[in-house]
Amino acid sequence: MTRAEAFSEREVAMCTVARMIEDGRTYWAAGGGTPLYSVLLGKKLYAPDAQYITEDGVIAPEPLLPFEPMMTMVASRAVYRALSWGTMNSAGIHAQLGHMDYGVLNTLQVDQHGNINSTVLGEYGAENARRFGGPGGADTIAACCWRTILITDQEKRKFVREVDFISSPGFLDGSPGARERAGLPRDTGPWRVVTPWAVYDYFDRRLRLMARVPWVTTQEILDECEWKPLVADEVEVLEPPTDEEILILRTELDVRGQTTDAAGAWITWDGEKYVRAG
Amino acid sequence: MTRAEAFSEREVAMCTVARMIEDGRTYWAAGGGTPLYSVLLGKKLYAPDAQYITEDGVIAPEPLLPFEPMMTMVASRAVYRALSWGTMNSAGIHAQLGHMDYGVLNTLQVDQHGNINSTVLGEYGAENARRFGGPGGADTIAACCWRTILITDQEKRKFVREVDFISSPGFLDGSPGARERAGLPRDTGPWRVVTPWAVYDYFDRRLRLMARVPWVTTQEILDECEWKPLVADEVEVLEPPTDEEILILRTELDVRGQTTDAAGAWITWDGEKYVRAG
Amino acid sequence: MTVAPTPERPIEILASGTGRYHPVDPDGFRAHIRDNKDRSLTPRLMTAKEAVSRFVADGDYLTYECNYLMRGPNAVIHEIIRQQKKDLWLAGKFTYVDVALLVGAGCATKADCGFFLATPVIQRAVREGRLEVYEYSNVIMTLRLQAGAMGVPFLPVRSFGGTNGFDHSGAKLVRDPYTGDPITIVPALNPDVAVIHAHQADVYGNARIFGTGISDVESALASKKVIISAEEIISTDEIRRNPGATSIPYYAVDAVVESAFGSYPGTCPGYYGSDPAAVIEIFGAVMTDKIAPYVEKWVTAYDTFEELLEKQVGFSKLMEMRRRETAREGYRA
Amino acid sequence: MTVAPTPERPIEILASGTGRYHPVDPDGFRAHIRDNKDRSLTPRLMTAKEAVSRFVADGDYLTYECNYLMRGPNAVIHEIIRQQKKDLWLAGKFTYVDVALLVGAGCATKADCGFFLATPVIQRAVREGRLEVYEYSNVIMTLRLQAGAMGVPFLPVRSFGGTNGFDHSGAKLVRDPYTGDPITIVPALNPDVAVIHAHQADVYGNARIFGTGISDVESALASKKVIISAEEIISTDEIRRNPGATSIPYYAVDAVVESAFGSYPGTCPGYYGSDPAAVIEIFGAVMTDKIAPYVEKWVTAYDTFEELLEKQVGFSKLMEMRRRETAREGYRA
Repeated sequence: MTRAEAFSEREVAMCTVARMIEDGRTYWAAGGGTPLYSVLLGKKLYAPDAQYITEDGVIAPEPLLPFEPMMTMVASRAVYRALSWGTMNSAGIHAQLGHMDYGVLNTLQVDQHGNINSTVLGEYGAENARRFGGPGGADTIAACCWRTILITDQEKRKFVREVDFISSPGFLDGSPGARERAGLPRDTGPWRVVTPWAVYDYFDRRLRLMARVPWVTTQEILDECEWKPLVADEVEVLEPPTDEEILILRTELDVRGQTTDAAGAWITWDGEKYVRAG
Repeated sequence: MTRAEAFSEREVAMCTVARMIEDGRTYWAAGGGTPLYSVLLGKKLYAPDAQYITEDGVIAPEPLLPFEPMMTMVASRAVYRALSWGTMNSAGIHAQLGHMDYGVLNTLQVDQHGNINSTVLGEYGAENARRFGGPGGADTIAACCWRTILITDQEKRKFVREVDFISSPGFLDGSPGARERAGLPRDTGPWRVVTPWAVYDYFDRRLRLMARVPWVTTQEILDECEWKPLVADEVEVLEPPTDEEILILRTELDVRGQTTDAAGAWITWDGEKYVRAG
Repeated sequence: MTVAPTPERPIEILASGTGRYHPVDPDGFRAHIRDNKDRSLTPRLMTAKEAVSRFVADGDYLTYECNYLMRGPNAVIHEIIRQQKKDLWLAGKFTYVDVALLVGAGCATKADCGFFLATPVIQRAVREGRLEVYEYSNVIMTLRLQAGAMGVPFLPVRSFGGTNGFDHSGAKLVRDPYTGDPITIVPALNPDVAVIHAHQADVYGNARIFGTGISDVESALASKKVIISAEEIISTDEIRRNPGATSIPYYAVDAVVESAFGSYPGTCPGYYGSDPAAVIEIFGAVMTDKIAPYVEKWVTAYDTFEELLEKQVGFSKLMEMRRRETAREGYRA
Repeated sequence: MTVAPTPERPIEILASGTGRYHPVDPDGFRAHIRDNKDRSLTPRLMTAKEAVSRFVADGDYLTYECNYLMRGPNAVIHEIIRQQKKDLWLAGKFTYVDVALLVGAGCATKADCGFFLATPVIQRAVREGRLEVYEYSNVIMTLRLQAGAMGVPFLPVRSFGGTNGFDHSGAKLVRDPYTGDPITIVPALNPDVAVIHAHQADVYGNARIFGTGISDVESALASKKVIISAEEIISTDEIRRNPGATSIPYYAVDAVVESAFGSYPGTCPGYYGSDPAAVIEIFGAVMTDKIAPYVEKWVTAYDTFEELLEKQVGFSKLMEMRRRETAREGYRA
């Protein structure tokens, strides 16, 4: 597989997540954007026997792509040839039972313990607070899947010490057993955070930088974290996207570039190295 | 409608219940015996817009009669042309929500407060105790329907002061609010008890004889009650079964006489009066 | 009942949310069902105008399925706006533009939040205290409806604990008497009125919904008043032909509204696709704070939803939407 | 989480049943699912012999749907008797002869009672302490399964309170923190193994059940090990053709057993009627205490259920049962 020579930052993040997808695992994907496309890309290229469940409970569809604008759930193309249709409660209940290996979701803000904020920036209820859409399905995904993969952009304001509002649970205050004390299922929690620049895991329930793309340095990444995460002794360097990955993303999945062009810089190969044009 | 001149005691009880069936009400019938046939008879003759739900949640079927032996639920003839199929939980939940006007059931033993025993005769757990099948659906029918109609035989041992075991709730200890204190839905409870000889209602949550068939006296009825019920000032005299009722019972409903011949004496018209041959 | 032989420790309440929630009253709900639902097979077919004037009251708690873009009961939602219903409390789960639309149209002053677009009109209404928002999640909202649909006061759940949403909700963290572990319980939700768009219904309200959904059955069973709009009115004989296809039984339903293309501009899976241009128009309208002109152009300019379809959308556009929806398997009984 | 501002009164426990119940452990159940259920699309088609030897262990809590006479998983039940499984704990709900049969065959020593025929063998076993019975009702049993199928430790219910069954059960009467009224809660039931007969299934366990049922879906989701026997094995393409017809998803299923006429002598609605003579024979056998000869004649005399159908029932009787079942509408996808 040859390395791609021009791609967007969002495309990088989706390719990174796609490579984490494993055969024989279930993936509960929030909404219909980057989480869904990442899982589909991984399924097409690396893990044909990975199975995904839509936020609203559709089990293992073979969607008719592309979708009409916004029609990423409920619509017949999105639920096509599923093994079973469902409801919000069937999805939530199967997750409560432990059938969901991985949750894949994105967010506005994440903190050192993997707590997720999609409700408000600023102090809840304050004059100047800015309200957002709310957790949607993410709260149950983050609570009940065995492991969660969080996708976000690498921006200072997104990586904070403590989120302004815990919409969906990470390791809460980070103490051992905090999730269990809050009534959440045992042995669950955050697993990875993926940005266009980096991959994070958790050490002692605290966010840790574990890998970076070749075209940014560890320092550049840390500069884009308001609260500094732990840093692994060896920060692995990620392989750039391949032509094959990018081709599938653009021609089969996100053909309108709704998620890929939506934001972020462009990365190109100048003959010697990858260059990021912000 | 001409009075029938020969019929069994069980047939009398079913005709009596059939005449209580009202249009526009829902009837949750326990099992497939006398409760079901009584409701069907009432629907055919007196209340075409009465609707019934089978114990296992089938809504308003138009059953293909007669049934194969024992095949009174689940089987396709029993659930034929329903408005909706269901499950045990859908039935129980609709009842919890208050959609069931009347419950119709039969029992082994009933007490002065309408409590129902279908579990054990004798002291629970004792050497000489005799075990029976258990409440089945009757507990939820007696708990959650707005009113319950109980069908049983007129035998001393069936009418007791206190049942040996409360399998399904009546007015419990008979005190005001006893059902509510036990977590049961407000304003529900026993409404009628029907035997081949008599109809009982409740006064201050205590069983009261309100009507009798012409061929037995109030005293004979009381003689067949181990614990004496209250007696209404006016004990109404019931109309005997009609030819039409008996014909439908025998030719359309219980064609094998499974419920009608099962037990009880035979009543015949001797030209002047009805005579009971025990 | 025998009290437990060894006196038992009571169930500790470890934490409680302090958010306001729609009152929990299972017995009161039962009494409403007994006194107001029609268990007879009497036709309840009526216009959206009649259904909304009879069954949607100012101040009602309103839930709708699924949303404006996906099998939404849009004909009825338009009528609610047209009749200028006031002070509604919305179940804002799995929804995008609807909450902004109803707040912008002056119909809603409260919303439980699972997910809805926090558009400028929402931001402003919250800031100015014209909209109160209580915090849940999509699944917690549908589980609250499930509790309401079971006639019980609460349900235990495995998510929501530990969040700040919990703090601003009606949830409680208690010690489970069976395991001794902490478990979250959430209050049942019994909306005053549910509005649901089905593929088919008979005149009594026996309704068939094909494909996926969010909480159609839960909302229908949990709500005091239920309005079903349907693409097609079918015979009760057809309902009886396949009782397994009935999603909602007649006795839970108060009104049936015939509403072909009732989910326009959204899709009704198996029947028609969306109108992408009109979908983007409503999105743009709510995101750019142009709700008033949208309502004027699409809602109040017409007496009925059908008139909107007739005069503004037109037959060939509707047929094109139907043509674009080629999926049929699984969308019929 | 903020603790409630005004310190709250704990939830009073007003009464507790003292009956033994299958342990409640939602997190342990989740761990079992994670470690033992196969989320990959790997065929799990096997014989009843293999399914029972792999997935039914002595001492297991066993639930089956519906019962021996009505779409019962009789091929698997026969195999359980043939393999002389011991000390089973049965979910005795909505069932007639099955409990007596399994007790009489020496396989079961405990039963939760919703309803089952209390035959002479049951009377004797209870008297002699070889069978323990715990008291519930049909709906309370299926609601316990519903709790188990939701992954929660208990459910509130509106029946069962005030009965003596309550006293001999795992139920509790508590004060609802939302209404202040007493409410009964019942412990979740997560059986070790569920045995369910479906009309159709693919090799992965995606199963279709047509018509009515008791608690097929609840039992499948609530149980640690799930054996589906099916009248027909169909392709996964056929499953995908109509996803709305899938009753049970593959990832809940451990074994799929092809079993045409697997409910004999009972009916499989839409496929075949019952064998009235054989139905009356099993009834007679359990009521007149002739279980041993019945088991010998109908079960242990054969290596497989198919052999029983071949040698004792025969093709023309089976075809006659199929002919007698004329209902088809609603019994196909």
